[in-house]
Amino acid sequence: GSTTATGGTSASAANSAAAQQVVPPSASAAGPGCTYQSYAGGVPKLDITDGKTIVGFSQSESTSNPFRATETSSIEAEAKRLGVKLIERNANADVNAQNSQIEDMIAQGAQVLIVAPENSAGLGPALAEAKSKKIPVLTIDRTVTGTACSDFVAFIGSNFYGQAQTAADDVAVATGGTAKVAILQGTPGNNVSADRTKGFTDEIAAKYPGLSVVASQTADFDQTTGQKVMEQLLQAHPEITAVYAENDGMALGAMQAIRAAGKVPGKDIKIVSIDGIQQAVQDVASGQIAADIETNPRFGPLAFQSLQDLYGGAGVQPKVIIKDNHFTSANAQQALAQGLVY
Amino acid sequence: MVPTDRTVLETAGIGKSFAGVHALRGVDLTLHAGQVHALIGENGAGKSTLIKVITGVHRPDAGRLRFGGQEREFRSPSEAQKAGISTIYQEVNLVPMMSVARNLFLGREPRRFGLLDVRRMNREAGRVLAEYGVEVDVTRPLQTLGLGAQQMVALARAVQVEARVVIMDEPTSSLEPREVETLFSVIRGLTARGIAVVYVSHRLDELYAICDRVTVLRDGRVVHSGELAGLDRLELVSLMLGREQSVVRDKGTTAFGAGRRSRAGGTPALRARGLSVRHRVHDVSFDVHPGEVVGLGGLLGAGRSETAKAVVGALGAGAGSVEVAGRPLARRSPAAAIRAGVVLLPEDRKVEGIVPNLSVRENIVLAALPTLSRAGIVSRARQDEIVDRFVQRLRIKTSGPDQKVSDLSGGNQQKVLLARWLCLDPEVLLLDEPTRGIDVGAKAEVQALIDELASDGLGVLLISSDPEELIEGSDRVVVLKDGAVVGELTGEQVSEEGLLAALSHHPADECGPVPEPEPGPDPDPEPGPGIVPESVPQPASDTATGTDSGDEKGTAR
Amino acid sequence: MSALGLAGVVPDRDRSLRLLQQYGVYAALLVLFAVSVALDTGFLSTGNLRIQLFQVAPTLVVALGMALVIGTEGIDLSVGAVIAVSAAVIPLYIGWGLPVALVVALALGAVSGLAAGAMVAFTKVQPIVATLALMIGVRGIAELVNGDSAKPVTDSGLLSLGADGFAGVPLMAWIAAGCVALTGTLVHRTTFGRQLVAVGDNRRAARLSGLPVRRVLITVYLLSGVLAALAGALIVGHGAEADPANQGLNMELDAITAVVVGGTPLTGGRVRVLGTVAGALFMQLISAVLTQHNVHTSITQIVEAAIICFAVYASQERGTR
Amino acid sequence: MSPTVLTSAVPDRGPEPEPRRTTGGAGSVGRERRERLAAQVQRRGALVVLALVAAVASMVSATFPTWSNVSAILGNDAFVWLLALGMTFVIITGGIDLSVGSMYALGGVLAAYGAQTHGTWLAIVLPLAVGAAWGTVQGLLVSRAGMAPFIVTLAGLLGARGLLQLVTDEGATTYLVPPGSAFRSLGAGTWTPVLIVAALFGLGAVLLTRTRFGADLTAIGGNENAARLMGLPVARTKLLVHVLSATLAAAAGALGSARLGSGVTTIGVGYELTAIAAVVIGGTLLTGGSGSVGGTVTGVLLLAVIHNLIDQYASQYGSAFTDTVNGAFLAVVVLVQALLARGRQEE
Ligand SMILES: Nc1ncnc2c1ncn2[C@@H]1O[C@H](COP(=O)(O)OP(=O)(O)OP(=O)(O)O)[C@@H](O)[C@H]1O
Ligand SMILES: Nc1ncnc2c1ncn2[C@@H]1O[C@H](COP(=O)(O)OP(=O)(O)OP(=O)(O)O)[C@@H](O)[C@H]1O
Ligand SMILES: O[C@@H]1[C@@H](O)[C@H](O)OC[C@H]1O
Ligand SMILES: [Mg+2]
Ligand SMILES: [Mg+2]
Repeated sequence: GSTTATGGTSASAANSAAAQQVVPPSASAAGPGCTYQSYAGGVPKLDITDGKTIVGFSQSESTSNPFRATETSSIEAEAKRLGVKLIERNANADVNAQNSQIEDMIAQGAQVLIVAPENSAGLGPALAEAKSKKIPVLTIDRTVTGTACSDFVAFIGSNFYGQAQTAADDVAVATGGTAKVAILQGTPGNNVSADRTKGFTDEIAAKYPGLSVVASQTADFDQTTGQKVMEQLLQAHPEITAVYAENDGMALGAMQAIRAAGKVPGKDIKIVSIDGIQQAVQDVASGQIAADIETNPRFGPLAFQSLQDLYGGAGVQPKVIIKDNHFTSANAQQALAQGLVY
Repeated sequence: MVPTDRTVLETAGIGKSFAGVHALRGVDLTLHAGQVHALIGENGAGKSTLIKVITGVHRPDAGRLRFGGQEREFRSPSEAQKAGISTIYQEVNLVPMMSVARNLFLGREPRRFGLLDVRRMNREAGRVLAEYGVEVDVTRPLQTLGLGAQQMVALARAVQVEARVVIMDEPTSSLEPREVETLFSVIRGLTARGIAVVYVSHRLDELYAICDRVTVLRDGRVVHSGELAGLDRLELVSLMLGREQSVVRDKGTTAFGAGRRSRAGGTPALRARGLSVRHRVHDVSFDVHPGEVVGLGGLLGAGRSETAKAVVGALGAGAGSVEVAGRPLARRSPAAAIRAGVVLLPEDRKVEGIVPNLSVRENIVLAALPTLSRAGIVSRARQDEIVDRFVQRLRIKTSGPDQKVSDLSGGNQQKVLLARWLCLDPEVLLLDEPTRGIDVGAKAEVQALIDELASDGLGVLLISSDPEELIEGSDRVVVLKDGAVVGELTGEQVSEEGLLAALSHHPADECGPVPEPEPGPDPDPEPGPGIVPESVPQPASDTATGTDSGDEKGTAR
Repeated sequence: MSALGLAGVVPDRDRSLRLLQQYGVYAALLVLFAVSVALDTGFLSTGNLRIQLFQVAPTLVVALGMALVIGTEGIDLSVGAVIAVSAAVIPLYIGWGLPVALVVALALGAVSGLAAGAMVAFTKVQPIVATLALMIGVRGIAELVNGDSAKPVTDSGLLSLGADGFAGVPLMAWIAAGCVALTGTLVHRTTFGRQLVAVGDNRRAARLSGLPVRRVLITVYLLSGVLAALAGALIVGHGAEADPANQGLNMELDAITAVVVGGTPLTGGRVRVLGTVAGALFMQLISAVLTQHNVHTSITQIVEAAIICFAVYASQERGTR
Repeated sequence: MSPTVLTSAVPDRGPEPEPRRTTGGAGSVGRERRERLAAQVQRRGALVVLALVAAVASMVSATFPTWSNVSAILGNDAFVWLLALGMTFVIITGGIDLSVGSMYALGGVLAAYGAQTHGTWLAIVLPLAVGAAWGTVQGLLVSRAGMAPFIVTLAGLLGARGLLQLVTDEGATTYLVPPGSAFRSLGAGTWTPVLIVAALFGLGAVLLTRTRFGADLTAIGGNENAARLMGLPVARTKLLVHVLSATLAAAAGALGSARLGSGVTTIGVGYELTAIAAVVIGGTLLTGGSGSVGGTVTGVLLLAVIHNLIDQYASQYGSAFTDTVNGAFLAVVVLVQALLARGRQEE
C-alpha cells in the first residue's frame, strides 16, 4: 500500500530557493540535541534514505490552503529527492481523525513520523502509540503539549506570538504610532489564533499607547468571512485606520470591504497581515498592504535534515524556530521576483 | 337486558368553534351504564368533535363534563383513557409501521423482569385477534393489512382496556357484515359488564341492531335525544337532515335505480387481463363496459383494493395488461391511467386521498390542474367554477373553498375526493368504498350519481363492504378471494345469496376444508340476511328492525 | 370550568394567534430593525443598508431554492458545495466572457441538482443523505477543478455584478428580488407550485392523483442547484475572488435557518416565499448588529441561538385545541 | 391495566367465526419464509454492503485486516459512535439532533476542566449534568413548545459552541487532563473504549426493543397523532429522547477528552452529519417510526471502514481527491442500499 511520494513540480525549485532558515540558536534552546539513543529511552537506528524505511506524514488541514499545499509538497519533494518512502494522510482539521490516521500509518508500517498537528492539545493517543512502538515523531508548524525528545522529537516552526508582535510593530510604523485598529482573528479555539491575538495585544499594551483596538472579531481565517466582517466593522467604526489580519486570506477580504466602503487600502486604512502568500505580497509591493509577516511552510528540507540528525548523532534541538521572512514595501518586489513567495 | 339508570357520563352545554365554524353549540349528552348510545347526524354535524371534546383532544369553549359523578376536564386523551374512557377515533389511529401485536399492546405491553415479554405479547395478540376473526401473522407491520383488518385491530385494542365508557366513531365504515357481527357481540359483552358505549354510524340498520338510545346532532346542536325504540327510520333520517318526513320517504337504503341493464357487448371501457401483484393479486381478469357498473365482491382482505390499484398501476410494475376503450395502456402509472381516463377513488382517504394542508379548492382541482391552466399558470376563474359546481352538487359542507381540507368532517373529505375525480370527466371510475363514512343523505346522492354517470356511458368498478350497496348498485359482480377471481355473478345471480354462494365456492387447486360461508344462517330467500344475520338477537325494543330492510327495499324499487 | 366566560374571548385570541403566525416574522423583523436603529442611528445610513443587502442577497437566493425543496418535504445540504463548484469554474471560463462563465456555472449547478433529484425521485434515497453525499463529493470536485487555491477574479462585468448598484440598490439585491418574484409566481400561480406542495404534503395522494411526482422532485432540486450556482457567482463577484475550498461553507444551514425562521415548516406541504425573504433579512440583521457592536463570538452564538428559537416559536403554527 | 383483561374482552358467542387466511394453500408457508428472508436481506442492506466492502478491503490491502489497523479505528472512533447511538433514538421518534457535534466538544472541554480543577468525579459529573440539562431544554422546546427539532437543535449547535467558547475564554484556554489522573484510564487503549461503547450500544438496543420507552418512541415516530390518541406519553418520551442524545454526546466528549488528554475546543465540527449518515445508512428511517441500534452499528462501521480505505489509497492525491471519493462512496452505498430495499415499500 505505500508509495513513494510524487512531489509537486515547481515545489522542488521553490523548496531550495526559499527553504526555511533556522533562527540563530540564541532564540532556541541550546544544549545536547535529541538523538535516536536518547529519544524516549532509545529507538532503533534507521537509515531513512535506504529506500525501505517508511516515513509517515500527517497533514492536519485541507490542502486548499496555500500554506498547507506548499507544506505538503515541500515534504513530498524533499522525500522524493532523498529517495524516502513516504506515506501520508490528511485529517481535514479533525483531531480524532488525525489520531486514527497516525495510528493507521503505524499499522501500515511507518517507522518515523512527521506530524503537522491540528492543535496543541489532543494528539495524546497517537503520540503514545508511536512511543510504545518506538517510533519517533517530529512535529512541525504547530506545537503539541508534551516533552521534547520523549513524546516527540522536536518542534520546527514559526513563533506565532512573535509574528504577532512584529505585526504590531508594523502597524505602529505604518500609522506613525496612532491608529484605531480592527483585528480580524483566526478560527476560535485554534492555538495559532490565540497566539496571534495575544502577541499583538500584548505588544501594543507594552509599547504603543497610541494604538487602540476598536473591534476584534473572528473571521475564521477565511477571505469571504473576512470581507463580511470588515464590511460590518467599517459601518460601525468609520474611524478605523488600521487592520491587523491574522492571516492573508482575511486581509484580502478586508481590502475588498475597504474598497467597497469607498476607502483606499494602504492610504486610508493600513493593513498588516501574516502568512506571505503570493497575492498578499503583491499587494505589499503595490502599497495596499503595509507589511506581511511570512509563515514559511517549506518544511521539507529542514524536517528531513532533522531526522537525519536524529539518526546521525548530530542531534536535534527541542525547538527549531524558523526565520520567517518579513515583507515590506522595501523588499516585496524583490522577493516576488526571486520566487521566494509561495 | 341489564337494567340501568346509572349515569356514567354527562355533558352539559358543550360548545366548540374552530376559526369561526361553530362545530358544537350547547350539546347535552347523557350516557348510562350498560347501554349503547347512538350518536348520529349528517356529515359535519359535530359527532367527532363532540367525541374529541369529551376525550380531551379538543378543549371546549363552553360547557361542563361530569364523569363518574364528578366534574372533570380531560386535558389529553391519555387522561381520559386513564379515567376509563376508551375511544376508537374515526380514522384508524394506529402506527402503520409497527407490528400488529405491538399496536395491540402499545402502552400496556406485558413485561417480564421489567423488560417487554415479546413472545407472550405475540402469542396473546394472535389469540385475541383470532377471536375477532382476524387471523394474521401478528409480527407483520400493521400497514400490510387492509383497512378493514386495521379497524378490527383498533377495535380489539380499545376494548382490551378496563373502561367504563367505550366510544366508537364509525367503527364499521370498512367492515364486512361478518366483522360487524363480531363487533356487535363484543359490544354486547361490554354492556353486559355495565360499560356504556357510544356508537357512531351512518348505517342505520346497525343502530337498530345494537343501540338503546340515540342523540341526533344537526349543525352542532342536539335536535333529538331519547330511546331509539320509539323512533322509526324515517323520523330518524328526517331529524338528521332537518327535512320533512314526506321528502325523506322517497329515499330507500340505496338510491340506485333499477333501470340499467348490463351492456356486455361492444368494446369494453376497461379490459383488465391477468393482473398480478406479487403475493397479493393472482391473475385477475375482468371487463367493464361503458354504462356498466361492475361490483368487486369479496371478504376483508380479499384483494379488492389491491386489484383496483393494480389497474391504475399504483402498485408498481405488476404483470398483466389493461386496455381502455380498446387502447392498451402502455405505461402503468396513476398519471398514465388518468390521462387515459381511468381514475381511482382510494379507500384510505387520509393516507392516500386528501392533501391535508391544502384547501378544499386546491384538493378538488388537484388532478385537473393541467387542464385548467395555460402555460403552467392556473386560471382562478375556471377553478372556482368547478369548485362551486361540485360543492353544490355533492353538498359539501364547508365554510368556504379556502378552508383547509383536513378541517372538514370525515364524510365531507370523502365528497371532496369524489369531486376531485368527477371533475376530470373520466371514462372509467374505480370506486373503492365510495360511500365510506358518508351520511344517509349524501350516500343516496352519491349512489344516484353513480347511476347517473353509468347511464351517461361511464364504466364503473364498485367496491363496497356494504353488500346491499354492492348488490343493488352493480350490474355484475366479480368475486375475489385471496387475490384471485372465484366467480362472477350475472343477472339474477346478483344477489346476496349469490354472493355468499360464490364466496363459499372453492377453486379446485385449493386444499383444506371448505369454509362455511357464515356461522349459522342458511341462504335465506328473504331479503337482507347479510345485514342482520339471524344469529343476532334483535334488540328488545325492536319493532322496526325485523321488517325494516324489507320495507326499505320495497320503497327503493 | 370558566370556559363559559371565555367563550366570547377565545375566537379573538385564536385570531390574534393566527395573525401572529402569519405575520410574526415580519413583526420580529421590524422590532429587530427598530432595535438596531435605536442602538445606533448610523444603522439607517444608506451605506449600511447597502452592505446588508450585499450580504443577504446570496443567502436569500440559496434560501429560495431551499424553500422549494423543503416544500416537498426534502432538504438540500449540497448548496454550499454547488456554490464552490460555481466559484471553481468561473475563473476557468471568464476568459470567454461573463455570459459563458455564468452559463457554465449555472449548468453545473443544474447537473448537481439533477443528481440530487434523481437520487431522491428514482431510488428513494432519503434527501438528507443523498445531498450529504453530494455536499462532500461536489466540494471535492470543486477543489479538484480549481487545482490550486483561491484565485483572484478581475473580470469587470462580474465585479460590477458584485459591487455596483442600480437606482441606489445593489445589483445583487435586484437579482435576488427577481428570484423572489419568480419563485413567488412559481409557487403561488402555477400548476407546478400547486403540485410541489401537494407532493410535500401527501406524496401518496399526489401520486394517486396522477401528479408527476418524480418530475416535481427532480425539478425542485434542479432549481435549488441553479439558484445556488447563481449565488456562487454573486459571491465571487462581490469578493473578487474564487475560493472553492471555503466559499459556501455552512451555507446550507444558513439557508435552512432563513427558510424555517420565515415560517416554512420542515415537514413540507407549504412554501412561504416572502417569509423566507423576511427570515433571511432577520438573520442578516442579527449578525450585523452583533458584529457591529463587537460582541464576542461566544456571546454572538448564544444570542443567535436564543433569537432563532424565539422567532420560530413566535411564528410557528400552534394547534387549536 | 394488566394484559389479562384480554381474555374477557371478547364475550363467548356461539360458533367461532371461520378464521380467514391471508394466503391460501400449504405452499404458502414456504413462500412466507422466503419472503421474510428477502425482507431481512433488504432491511440489513447495510450489513451486506459492509460485509462486501470489508471482504474486498481484506483482499486488496495487507494492512486492513491487521489488529493494529482495526484497533486504530476502534480506539479512536468508538466514542464518537455514541453520537450516532443517541441520534438513532431521536431519529426514530421522527426528530433530529444537530447539536451533538457541539455537545461532544463541550462535554470534552467540561470534562478536562473538571479533571484539571477538581479531579475525576467532576470530570464525569460536570459534562453529564450539563449535557442532560442542555438536552432537557432542547427536549422541552420540542415536546412542550412544539417546535421543530431541526431548528431547536440547530440553535443548540450554535449555542453549545458559544458556551464552549465562553468557558474557554474564546478558545484561548485549553484545559488538560492531568497525566496521572484516573480519569485518563477511561479512554486509554483499545479495549476500554470498545467495551464501554459496546455496553452502551447493548443497553441502547435493549432500551429500544425491550422497554415501553422504546415502544413508545417508535410509535411516536410512526404516527405521532395516533400515539397521542392511544394515550402514550408523547411529550415525556420526546423530552427523554433529547436528554438521552445530549447526555450521550456529552459523555462521548468526556470520554474522548479522557483519551485525548485535553478538552479540544475545535473538535466535533460536522459530527452531527456523520452521525445522521451512519444512522440512516443503518436503515433507520429519517421520517421516524422504524430503525434499529444494530443498524446504526453497521452504519458507523461501514463509514469507518470506508474512511480507513480512502485514507490508505486516496490520501496521496490530496484532500480534494479524498473528498470526492468520499462523497462518491457514500452515494454508492446509499444507492445500493436503496436498491436492495426496493420493493419493500409498496410504491
Ligand atoms: N380542527 C378543525 N378546524 C376547523 N374546523 C373543524 C375542525 N374539526 C372539525 N371542524 C368542523 O366542525 C364541523 C363538525 O365536524 P365533525 O368532524 O365533528 O363532523 P362529524 O359529525 O363527525 O361528521 P362525519 O360524519 O363526516 O364524520 C365541521 O363543519 C368541520 O368542518
Ligand atoms: N383476515 C384478514 N383480514 C383483513 N385483511 C387481511 C386479512 N388477512 C390478510 N389481510 C391482508 O390485508 C390486505 C388487504 O388487501 P386489500 O386491501 O386489497 O383487500 P380488500 O379486499 O380491499 O379488503 P379491505 O376491505 O380490508 O380493504 C392484504 O394484503 C391481505 O394480505
Ligand atoms: O494561516 C495559516 C493557517 O491557516 C494555518 O492553519 O496555520 C498557519 C497559518 O499561518
Ligand atoms: Mg366524524
Ligand atoms: Mg379494500
